[in-house]
Amino acid sequence: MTTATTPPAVPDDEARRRPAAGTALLSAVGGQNLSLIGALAAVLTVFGLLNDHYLSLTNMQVIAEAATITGLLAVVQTVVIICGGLDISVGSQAGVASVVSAMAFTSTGSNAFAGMAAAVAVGLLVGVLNGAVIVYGRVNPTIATLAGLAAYKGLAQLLSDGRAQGYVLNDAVFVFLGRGRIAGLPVMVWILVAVALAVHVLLTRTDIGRNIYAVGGNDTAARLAGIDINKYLVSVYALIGAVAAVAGILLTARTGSGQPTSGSEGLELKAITAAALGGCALKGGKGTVGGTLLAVALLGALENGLTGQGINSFWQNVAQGALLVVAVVVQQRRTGERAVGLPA
Amino acid sequence: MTTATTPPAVPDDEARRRPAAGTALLSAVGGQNLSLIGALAAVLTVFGLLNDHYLSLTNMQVIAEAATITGLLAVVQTVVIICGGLDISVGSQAGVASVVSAMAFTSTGSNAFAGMAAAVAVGLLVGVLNGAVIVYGRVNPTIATLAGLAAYKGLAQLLSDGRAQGYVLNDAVFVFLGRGRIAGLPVMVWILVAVALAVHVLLTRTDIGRNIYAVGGNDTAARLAGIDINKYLVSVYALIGAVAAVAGILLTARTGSGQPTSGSEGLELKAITAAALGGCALKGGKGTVGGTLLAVALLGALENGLTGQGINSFWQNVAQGALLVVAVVVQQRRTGERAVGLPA
Amino acid sequence: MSRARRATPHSRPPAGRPDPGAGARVEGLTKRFGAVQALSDVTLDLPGGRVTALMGENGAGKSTLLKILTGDHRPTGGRVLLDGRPVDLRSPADARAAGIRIIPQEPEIVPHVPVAENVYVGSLPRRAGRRLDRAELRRRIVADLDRLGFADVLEPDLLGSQLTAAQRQLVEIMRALTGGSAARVIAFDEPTSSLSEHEVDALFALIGRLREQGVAVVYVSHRMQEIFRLADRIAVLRDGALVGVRDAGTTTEHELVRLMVGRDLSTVFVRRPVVTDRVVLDVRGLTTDRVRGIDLRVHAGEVVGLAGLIGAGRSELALALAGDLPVRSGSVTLDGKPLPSGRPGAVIRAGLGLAPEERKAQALFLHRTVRDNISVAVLERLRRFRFVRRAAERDLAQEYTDRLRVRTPSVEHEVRKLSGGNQQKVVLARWLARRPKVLILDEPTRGIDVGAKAEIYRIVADLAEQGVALLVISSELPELLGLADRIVVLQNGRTTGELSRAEATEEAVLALAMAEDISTSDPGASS
Amino acid sequence: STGQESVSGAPSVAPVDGRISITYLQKQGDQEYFVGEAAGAKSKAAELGVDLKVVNLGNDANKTVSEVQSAIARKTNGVIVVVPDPAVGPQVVQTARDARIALLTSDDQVCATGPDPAKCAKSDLVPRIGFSGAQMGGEVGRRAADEYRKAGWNAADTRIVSAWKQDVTVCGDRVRAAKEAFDAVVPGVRVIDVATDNTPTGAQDKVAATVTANPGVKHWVVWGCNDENVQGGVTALQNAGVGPEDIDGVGLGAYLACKDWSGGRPSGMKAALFINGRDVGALAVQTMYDRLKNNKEMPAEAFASTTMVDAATWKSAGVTCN
Ligand SMILES: Nc1ncnc2c1ncn2[C@@H]1O[C@H](COP(=O)(O)OP(=O)(O)OP(=O)(O)O)[C@@H](O)[C@H]1O
Ligand SMILES: Nc1ncnc2c1ncn2[C@@H]1O[C@H](COP(=O)(O)OP(=O)(O)OP(=O)(O)O)[C@@H](O)[C@H]1O
Ligand SMILES: [Mg+2]
Ligand SMILES: [Mg+2]
Repeated sequence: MTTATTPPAVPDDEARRRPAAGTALLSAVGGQNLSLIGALAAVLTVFGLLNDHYLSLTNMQVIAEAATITGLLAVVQTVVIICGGLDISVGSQAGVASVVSAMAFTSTGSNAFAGMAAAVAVGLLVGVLNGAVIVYGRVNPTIATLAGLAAYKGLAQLLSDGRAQGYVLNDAVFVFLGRGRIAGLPVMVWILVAVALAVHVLLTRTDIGRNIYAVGGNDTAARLAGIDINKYLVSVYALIGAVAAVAGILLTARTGSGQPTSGSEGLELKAITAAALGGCALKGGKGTVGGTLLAVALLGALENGLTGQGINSFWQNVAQGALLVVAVVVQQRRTGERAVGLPA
Repeated sequence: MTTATTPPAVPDDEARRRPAAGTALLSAVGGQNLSLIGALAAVLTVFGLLNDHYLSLTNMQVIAEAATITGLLAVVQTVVIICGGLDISVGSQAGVASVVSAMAFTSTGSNAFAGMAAAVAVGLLVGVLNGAVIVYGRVNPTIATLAGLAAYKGLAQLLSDGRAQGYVLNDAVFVFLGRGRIAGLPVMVWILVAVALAVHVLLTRTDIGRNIYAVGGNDTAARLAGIDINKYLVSVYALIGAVAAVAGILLTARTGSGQPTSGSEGLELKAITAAALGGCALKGGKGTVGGTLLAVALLGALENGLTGQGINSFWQNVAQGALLVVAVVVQQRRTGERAVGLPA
Repeated sequence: MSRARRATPHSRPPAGRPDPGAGARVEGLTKRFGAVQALSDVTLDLPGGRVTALMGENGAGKSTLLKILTGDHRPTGGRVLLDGRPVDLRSPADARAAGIRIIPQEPEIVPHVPVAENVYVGSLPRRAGRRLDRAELRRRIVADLDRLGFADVLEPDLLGSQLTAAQRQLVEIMRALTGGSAARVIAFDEPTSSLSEHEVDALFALIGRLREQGVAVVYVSHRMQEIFRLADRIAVLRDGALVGVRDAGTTTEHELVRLMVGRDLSTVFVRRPVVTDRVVLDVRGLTTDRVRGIDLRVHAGEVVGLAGLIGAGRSELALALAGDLPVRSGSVTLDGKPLPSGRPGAVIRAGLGLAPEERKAQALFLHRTVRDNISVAVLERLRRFRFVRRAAERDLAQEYTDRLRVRTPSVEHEVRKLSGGNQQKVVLARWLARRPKVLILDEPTRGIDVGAKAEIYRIVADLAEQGVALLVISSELPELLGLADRIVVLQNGRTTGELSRAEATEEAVLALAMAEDISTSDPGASS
Repeated sequence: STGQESVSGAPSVAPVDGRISITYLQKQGDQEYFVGEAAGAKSKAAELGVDLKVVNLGNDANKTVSEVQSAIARKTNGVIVVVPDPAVGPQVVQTARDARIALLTSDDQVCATGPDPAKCAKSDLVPRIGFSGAQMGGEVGRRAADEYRKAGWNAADTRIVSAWKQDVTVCGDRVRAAKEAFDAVVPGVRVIDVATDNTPTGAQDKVAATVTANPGVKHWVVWGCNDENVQGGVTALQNAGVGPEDIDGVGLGAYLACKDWSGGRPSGMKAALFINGRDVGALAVQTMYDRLKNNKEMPAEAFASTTMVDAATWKSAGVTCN
């Protein structure tokens, strides 16, 4: 999962011999990411020692699969955070999509593609609505999507009457999404890889991505440099809507039915946590898909390990909070930046 | 960001001629607050017409009492947001305090004051810890308190083994807190009034308060002016810890026992919503206690009214989300600021 | 320390000189930022009762020295002495307590509080119980505004976010000169870069008084005239090292430039007029919230200067042309085609570029690289199927950083790590690289060193020769006089006159800029 | 007021003439079971001509108190409550008594004098309609044991996954009862407690982690706090390559289990306890109505029926699967 976007670390002397390439590479991995890699290695080692099967291929797949839905949302959360916004409604959006996909599937006489198309269409619509409220209603992104968190949850519940909808595991397509494998890797994980790669390329290789960083870095400057901020913001929220819909479809495929809230509630915090831990500055203009994915992997590996050890959920909460702090403190110590004012 | 470079249009010569008096009055009520007052009036009128009992004194008291715990947390959230920070762990802190108050009460042989003192002490400790992690660990406030959200919840669960603790309704002091009245108003509401007033005076009438605005508005300026930012931040988080502890104690008094998560989970979002709706800029440096309290009242009145009409929770979610957006859009239309970049 | 006196426009009464050794001294000061050596082994006396000017190219280390002096940066090596005793400056609070103040290069303003609180931030007047003393605050700000001569340009109730660049600068100046314990050392880091003559005069009078009170004044500027008007001694930094201290009375501009740049450099600039009669930019009756009825034509190859005092509306006019401010009435055409309003992107694509005045707030992406900052407005030309051609991008950035001599380890360096002047060059590079038909430069040489200034003038001349229509806003009159074919003067949002190159003198421009009762004499003229 | 001077002893609620208004306060009102309960209550209320307001309390003990007060302020005649936590019970009882309104609980027990219904004197328990958590858990455990014996597994090769949200008190009661019932029939099978968030995906992820951490196990028994936990667990096992014949999942609720069975394929979900929320809601409203209209004493406890259903019987038992 992480290897797709993060080039492996290069041995020291190699890097030193080719300084230009070395620096570029280091900045590609990112000082930020190095400590995440360290933390991930530590987690893998500790649990690997505690349990023989932790490092097995199967368990790695389990971790990856469990992290997929959060991962998808974290990737798009990264984009919107870079852009200077935030989307607290991603979980609710996924819930809407899950319900819509199952209901459209059922009402079209078990047509999986109709179900998915309906979910993505609704996702895009919801995303554009979010963007429009922010851009044209001039509502701060945090508040707008806080409102969305409630409103879209309500929408999902109203559509479904609060019940799980339909049953999709008779359908080959949904079964393939939920349980299939390609080249030994779960289909879900492939989807995450594809989305992450696409977003990574978008952010780093295209002018669109550059402009997204610019908008988040200094919106006045971006506007004066000729970037149509409004267009960008609406598009980014539409992208979130679409990817959240994909997450919702996967939720349906995994659980077998459309779930209005179960399985999607709370995903916003997980996604934001991953993005922030992965190095996104919540003030905008900074962040990478690679860092976010590393953070997703770290949190996933930790949760899996703790569960495998039979640690109860109370200790898991404490451990997760503590790890989050430690990872960031280490990160900050490493970058050694001057401590002025509030840490970003 | 946009306001920093673009002065708002001065409407007419009138405003320019009497800048002091006019501006002062408007800024006392606050352009922000006017639309909240409007929204509140609208909500009260609509539900008052729909239901005879809605505007009764009893129901107003019910609304006030129901909003007290959120209100307390929203007031201190306002302070930390003005200061440029954020505290997502307030709910978990209240949970810890609730459990601690009940357990200390029980283990000291039903000494209510011991229970409360223990809770406040733990609250202060937790607050200082938050502040220290942010200031000395250089962890971004959002991440630090996200970590706290998990960790303190885990702590409350560990302390209580995940169950409600103790029983305090045999004790006169706790019963007084939970059910007593002074001059016809619930004691809880008096506590909120006292805390809000104290914080309001602190923010507007003391140099400490003004320095808090400076730290949040521009931390470099504050630092260069010799303000000890670190001291301020740690103190603000300690204040949050203490007030969250009071909220936790009230939670215990109201529910009759120490609740690790029930009643406190999710309060962080409510508190932040209220602060943001009340006019706090999440970038710091801006906000008032009055605005936040108005927002708390608005949200409380709305929730009570919707429930009274028998609107189910699904529709309530939609309605709350929609109202939040509408209130802010109206607010923004009113201030008529030039729409450049992201709305703050 | 030199005892030689020199003739100055300001006569100095022979005030009682403070003891020798009074003032500040830095010894062996060294500062590294990663691989960048910002200061190396600088030893310099900053005696009380003297103005020590600090000069050097952009990135020479001037701001860094001042930041160490005020506890903002900790030195990698060396120490600071005050009145002969070493002081440990761990934070700006320490430095303030020791009586060291700075007016930083980039004003730091608290946006949502009024001017009064902005000025006294950190030392607000208070009564018992830490209650804010509002009456005293009011009294103090009024008195200080009066005392410092800023009363007519700075309204105490304005919020920080409403201030113009110049007003922000004034707030910073007031911060350093008021409140707290008596100042022993005051450092000005390019305080006049966004001020006009009027405020500059007030400021210099102030500095004169500080000197008489025995304060050690450190003054950083790239403006030779100011240096000679103000300084007693001139210290020159090059590449982080002190290359010489000269007595202001005996040195020459020529010598200073050679010290700074390491070679001879002609700072005299003569431009060859290449004006055509093809109107490129045609503005008629343009009215916004603060400018009214502006008529303006700029021809291909013409450089039109915009002059005026603080708040005259020059920047507002520029932003309105760039599509960033709502236009109430009037029309603007570019090459005969109407210019869209309200959308800077469309305006840029139509061929008009604006390098805005406030680099930090309006132009720079501080956490992005030099390359990103330059290419942001040119990406449309640098992409193939929306993929950025990175080699072409790097070449472009390299070309312009070379031409403008941006002092940066590489184009991949983060812009926030550059010195102020170098950041300004990056902003200019962006718009030069864009090659628009009409280029508006708002205070283009703010904080730029002598050598680079000459280069910028040459580029402006080149652009004019290529037929670009240029509109230059500058508060530095000599610059405008040297550059512009024609000068349009604004006052209070209206044009008060136009001077051809031949007519334009400092006196003539100032007369139009300060012309009284223009607005009161015909009140009904505005829309 | 000190808050002390409340009426004690038995509440004196006068019968109501005129239109009756009842407020139904439910914990976790967005969960499928409680949605059904609300629907049952509403249709019964419509039938009886009663005003009914249903309020979702989430998991919020504090909101419970607020909503009781709020209902009183709206002059409701009776409150039916499913408390998020039994510890808030005494406060609810006290508030209702002060206002002299009738109080009935559904699903979870409430004690008038202390936080723990288990330690409560019989006379202090508030009348209740519902299911007994212990009884439900017991049925689940017994059915799981039956399946275990039928399959002929042995303790060494078998593990039990017990999945629930560990800070929900009633969940703990259910799984504990299931374990006791199971042990009573087949002792000695090891139980692995899995902490979940009571959602299918949460359970699936956690159980998947548990399975890989315990690779030698051949057969798995799965139970949990609700259908979500069991269905998620069974799915995780099947995804990990455990065949349906090696899984003994017994659900609680049957609303997700039925979806597995509707596919017609063999499933690790062997059975599920069908608890019909609609019946509970309707019965609760009826009981309250009788009390308010006819002054009929409320029974101390009334249980709606539960049925153990499986792939063969669920349709005939009346489980509706949407
Ligand atoms: N925070 C920083 N991180 C890295 N490098 C820095 C930092 N601040 C300054 N530098 C580097 O230190 C050198 C000296 O910068 P300084 O700001 O002192 O220059 P200056 O003489 O004030 O220039 P200017 O006239 O442009 O203001 C420059 O090369 C600059 O890039
Ligand atoms: N009453 C006022 N309130 C706020 N701003 C004012 C007021 N009066 C004047 N101004 C400022 O004057 C500005 C118009 O001057 P502008 O900045 O365009 O002038 P300028 O000639 O470029 O001067 P400067 O040297 O200050 O940049 C407005 O943008 C505004 O910020
Ligand atoms: Mg400098
Ligand atoms: Mg200007």
